[in-house]
Amino acid sequence: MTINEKQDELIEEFEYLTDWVDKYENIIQIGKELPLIDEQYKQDKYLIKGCQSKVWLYPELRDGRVYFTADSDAIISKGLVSLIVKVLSGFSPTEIRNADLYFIDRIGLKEHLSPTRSNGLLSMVKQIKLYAIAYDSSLLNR
Amino acid sequence: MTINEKQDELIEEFEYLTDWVDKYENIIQIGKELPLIDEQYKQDKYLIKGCQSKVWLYPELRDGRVYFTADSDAIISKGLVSLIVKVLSGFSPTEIRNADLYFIDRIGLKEHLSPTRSNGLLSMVKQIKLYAIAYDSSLLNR
Amino acid sequence: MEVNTENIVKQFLYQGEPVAQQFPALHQSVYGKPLIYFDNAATTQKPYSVIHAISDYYSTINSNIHRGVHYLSQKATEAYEVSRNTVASFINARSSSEVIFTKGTTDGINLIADTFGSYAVNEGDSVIISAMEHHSNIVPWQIMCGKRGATLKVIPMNEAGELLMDEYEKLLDETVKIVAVTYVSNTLGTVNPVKKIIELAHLNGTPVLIDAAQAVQHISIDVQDLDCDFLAFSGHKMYGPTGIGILYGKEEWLEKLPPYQGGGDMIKTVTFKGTEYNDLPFKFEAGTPHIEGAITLKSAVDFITELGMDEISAFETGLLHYASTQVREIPRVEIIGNAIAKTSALSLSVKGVHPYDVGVLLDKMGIAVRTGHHCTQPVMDFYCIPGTVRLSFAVYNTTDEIDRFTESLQRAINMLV
Amino acid sequence: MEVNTENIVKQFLYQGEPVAQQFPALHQSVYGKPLIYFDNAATTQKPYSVIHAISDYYSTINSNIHRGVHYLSQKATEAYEVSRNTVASFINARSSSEVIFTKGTTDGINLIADTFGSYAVNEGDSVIISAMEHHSNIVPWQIMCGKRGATLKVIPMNEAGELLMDEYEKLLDETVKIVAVTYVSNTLGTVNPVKKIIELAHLNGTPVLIDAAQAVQHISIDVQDLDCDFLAFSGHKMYGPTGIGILYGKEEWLEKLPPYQGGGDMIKTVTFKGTEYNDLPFKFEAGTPHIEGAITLKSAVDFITELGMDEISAFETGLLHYASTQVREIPRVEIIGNAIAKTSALSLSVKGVHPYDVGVLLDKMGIAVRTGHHCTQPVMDFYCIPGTVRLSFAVYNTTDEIDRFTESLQRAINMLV
Ligand SMILES: Cc1ncc(COP(=O)(O)O)c(C=O)c1O
Ligand SMILES: Cc1ncc(COP(=O)(O)O)c(C=O)c1O
Repeated sequence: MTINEKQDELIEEFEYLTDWVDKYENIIQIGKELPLIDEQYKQDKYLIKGCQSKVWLYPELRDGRVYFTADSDAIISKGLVSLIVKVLSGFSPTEIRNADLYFIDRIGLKEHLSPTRSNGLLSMVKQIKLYAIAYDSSLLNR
Repeated sequence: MTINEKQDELIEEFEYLTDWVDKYENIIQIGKELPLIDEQYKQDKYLIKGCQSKVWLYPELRDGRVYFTADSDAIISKGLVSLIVKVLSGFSPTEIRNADLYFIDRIGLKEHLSPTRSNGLLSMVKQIKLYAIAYDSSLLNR
Repeated sequence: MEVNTENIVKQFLYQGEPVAQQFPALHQSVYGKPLIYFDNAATTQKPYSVIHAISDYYSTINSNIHRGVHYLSQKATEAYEVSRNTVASFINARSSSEVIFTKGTTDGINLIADTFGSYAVNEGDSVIISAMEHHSNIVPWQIMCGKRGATLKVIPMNEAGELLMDEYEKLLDETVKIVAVTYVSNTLGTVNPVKKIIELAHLNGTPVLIDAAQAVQHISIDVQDLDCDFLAFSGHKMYGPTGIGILYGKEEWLEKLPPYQGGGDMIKTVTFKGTEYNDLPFKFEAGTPHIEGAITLKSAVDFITELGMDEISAFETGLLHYASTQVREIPRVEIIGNAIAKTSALSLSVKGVHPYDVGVLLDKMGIAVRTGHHCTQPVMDFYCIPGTVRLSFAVYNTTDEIDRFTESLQRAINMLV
Repeated sequence: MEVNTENIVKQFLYQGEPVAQQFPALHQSVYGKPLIYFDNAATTQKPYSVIHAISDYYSTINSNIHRGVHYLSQKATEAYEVSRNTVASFINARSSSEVIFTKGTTDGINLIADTFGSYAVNEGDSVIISAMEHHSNIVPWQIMCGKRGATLKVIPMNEAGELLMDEYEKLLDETVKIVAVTYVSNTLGTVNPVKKIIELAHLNGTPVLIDAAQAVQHISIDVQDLDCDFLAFSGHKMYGPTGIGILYGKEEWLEKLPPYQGGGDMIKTVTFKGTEYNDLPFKFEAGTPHIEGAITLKSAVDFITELGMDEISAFETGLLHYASTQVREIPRVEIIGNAIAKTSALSLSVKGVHPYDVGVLLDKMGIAVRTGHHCTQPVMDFYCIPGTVRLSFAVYNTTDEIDRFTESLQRAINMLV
């Protein structure tokens, strides 16, 4: 599946959830599928800035693809990061940095992209793109 | 004539001037009747604060009555101070300090009593009352 | 604490109608649910009287003040000074020249921290604040102490969220140049014994600044009775417009302090050699002020006065007790801040649940609460929590809304654990 | 200077209608005469779009910003940041984090004077301003120089009201830490060669603050093209609400400067030990900002953009030329300020007549002009006059109004001499 196919799948999944509370119920569920970050990486270095809750995100490059693990102390933030990880994890740095994440708006989470500092979806996306750029330009090859 | 009779006279005089410009024409005329301050007293000491224009006011106690002379570099301010001098000059300190200057409102000059700092009618009245109080309590007997 | 919920007024009536009808913003749905606005400590909604006063101002007398001889300018100046007088009576200031228009509480506190700092604080001196201050009553003092080489001392509090007055007394020594404490805690709802705090400070010869941002809309304030030296609050938290606030200061202090900002209106004469400053209150109002805000703050004060501050206090305390009783019934919910004297703000912590999650879900159910540290990080550190879910009440809230809140909270918790 | 008054546009049309129709306050009588408002340099009137935007804000999304997860707070935050972006494009800032919401021009200049002073000015250093500055661009520098032991140097001007660039160059030495000049003189109407001023300062390694209070509503501004380091202006002089202004600063400077006020929103973390400041632009926006003002400033900018800044400039210059030509016909009247590059403000002096008298009589004839020193006392001292009668134009003024003005002025003079 491509990034866009993954996005479309999510859009379809959310389409039937007309009530906002149901949407969030689903986000919480998706959070449970998040590949969890190893406890040793729960450091400030991997903390995403701009969240009212704490979100840690850890990237790993394997065979030219980036895999993410993450966690949060808040369940909804965990759901949000899980959505993004679901869509972007396992792709090449180039694919990730070029990805247009239209699904966020389409499933009604655009509010989380506003430049408020109370939530961190925007920061999560930014951070992931920064990792991808760094890998892409071999700045962070290990 | 009492202070109030003088006020009533002025009120009557202005009553027939319905146009604002005519009122001010009259104020300018009245300014020409102002007993002018002696040049030697045109000092900061006799300057009234709070005017966009300069107004000098000089009090003199003779036989228990206060006489005022004044001047201004602006013609309308001169008219305004002249109105007040007309009403209050030649009375005893007690009469002056107790005077209720209702004519100002009645001839439509209330705006000049507002606490803005661009005009000085309020400051003129205050200063005259201060002089009267000072004479009354013999603080300023010469 | 057992509260008799029978006696609690369900809603505040104004001329026989629910007062909420005066507030247009309350009559909307968010996410398809009717809005319940419980974020009043952040900012209140505005009654029609204030909104209309703003439109009226801009449609009629809008003009720059103090300097113009023309009609509009005279009218605007008059309205501006009338509003100042209204505020002066509202807090019972001796004179309206003790009432300075600022941008808000933060601006007022910064003004005093900066000017008082230059005037009276030197190397080795100290400043006292309390453990429950808003960042706006911490950071200005930190900055000032940093500049002047002074120390910041903190009155500690107990678990209930009450200041330890014994400890306060011990902190009061000859190094203390000023005490700055909040009247009401925006996070815990604690009403501090400010009168006692002021009395003790004065025995030490120390002036006191009261942060009244969370008091002025809930409690009747008499600055002469309190005998505070400075007091600051914001218009937007008391049904008034944004961008305007009040700094009260005793005339003797304001006369002594150097000016804060320089500019038009705060001067008498300017030459390149030097400047003579204007009389109070203008000395502290540099530049064109927020004329609209200052003039229409009067409408907000009038609104409060018309409802009656005592009635407001009684009603809001009723709501607070009602809500406290209700939430105690919900498993896992704990009230943060259990002072005996409390008003209007109710902070909750839900065991095992992040406050952010609760806030997001309540929002989706149409209920606006605030989550986070509420600009009081040291309070969060004290309780070792990442934040709280805070409800804060205003006159237009109702017990029905609290009922819907408790149901929604229960539903959110069920989803989250 | 002979102006061809044939080509002058009589009034500005907006969608085929006189633009004045957009301004409710213009349609009133004072003292029984239809109002003519020529006091625009003090503050402009507001179009319906701005007034309605304010009512809308308070009737819908009113909420505190940046900290709330709830719907209203998100909406208000979004609108606040959208407005910042709009302003950033309007002045062509590199990034919206270079755009700081202030209380007004005076607040912005004080912010820089204070923080730049602490950062870069020491004993023996100097600051350059000009002979035609508004008090708001004099006093903050005087205060700062007083605190830091620095000297204030003044670029002189000629009789026409033009800065002497040669003298400026001579003043620029290694002691000069900052230059602060006005783009347009509020008294003389002079448009200063700020681009050249900035260029010369930069050759000396000195940053420049531009006071754009009287420029931003009349002249298209591109901060990148000007290459100014700081630029300040007020909302209320550009058809926007009171109590809001903009401080533009180059990111590299704003990053370096210490914060100005302390409080909520400008911090990342606070403990009693210390505080970590927030990123730009929030570092300089302490406390609850003037949310209404910031959000609705966008409507004012949109209004200007829709009319077109070039069209506005051309029209207003036309009015200025028309008025200048007309008043020259009146005996005793002299124009104060005869720079070649002028915009929108026309100061008059009447031989043997006090400006206050003229102002009072014009007011009674329904015409609002400003009289006095216009917060530029040094300019009055330069010309040895007690003040001027100043007309200042906005888009809604017309040549018919100027005709009525000249008749009225003639009548006033006849009464006064
Ligand atoms: C040139 C100039 N600078 C600064 C200011 C001060 O602006 P404000 O009073 O809005 O702070 C003004 C307006 O009075 C001005 O004309
Ligand atoms: C106790 C307290 N102090 C100060 C402030 C700061 O008020 P403002 O943001 O209006 O300046 C607030 C409000 O946030 C507060 O609750």
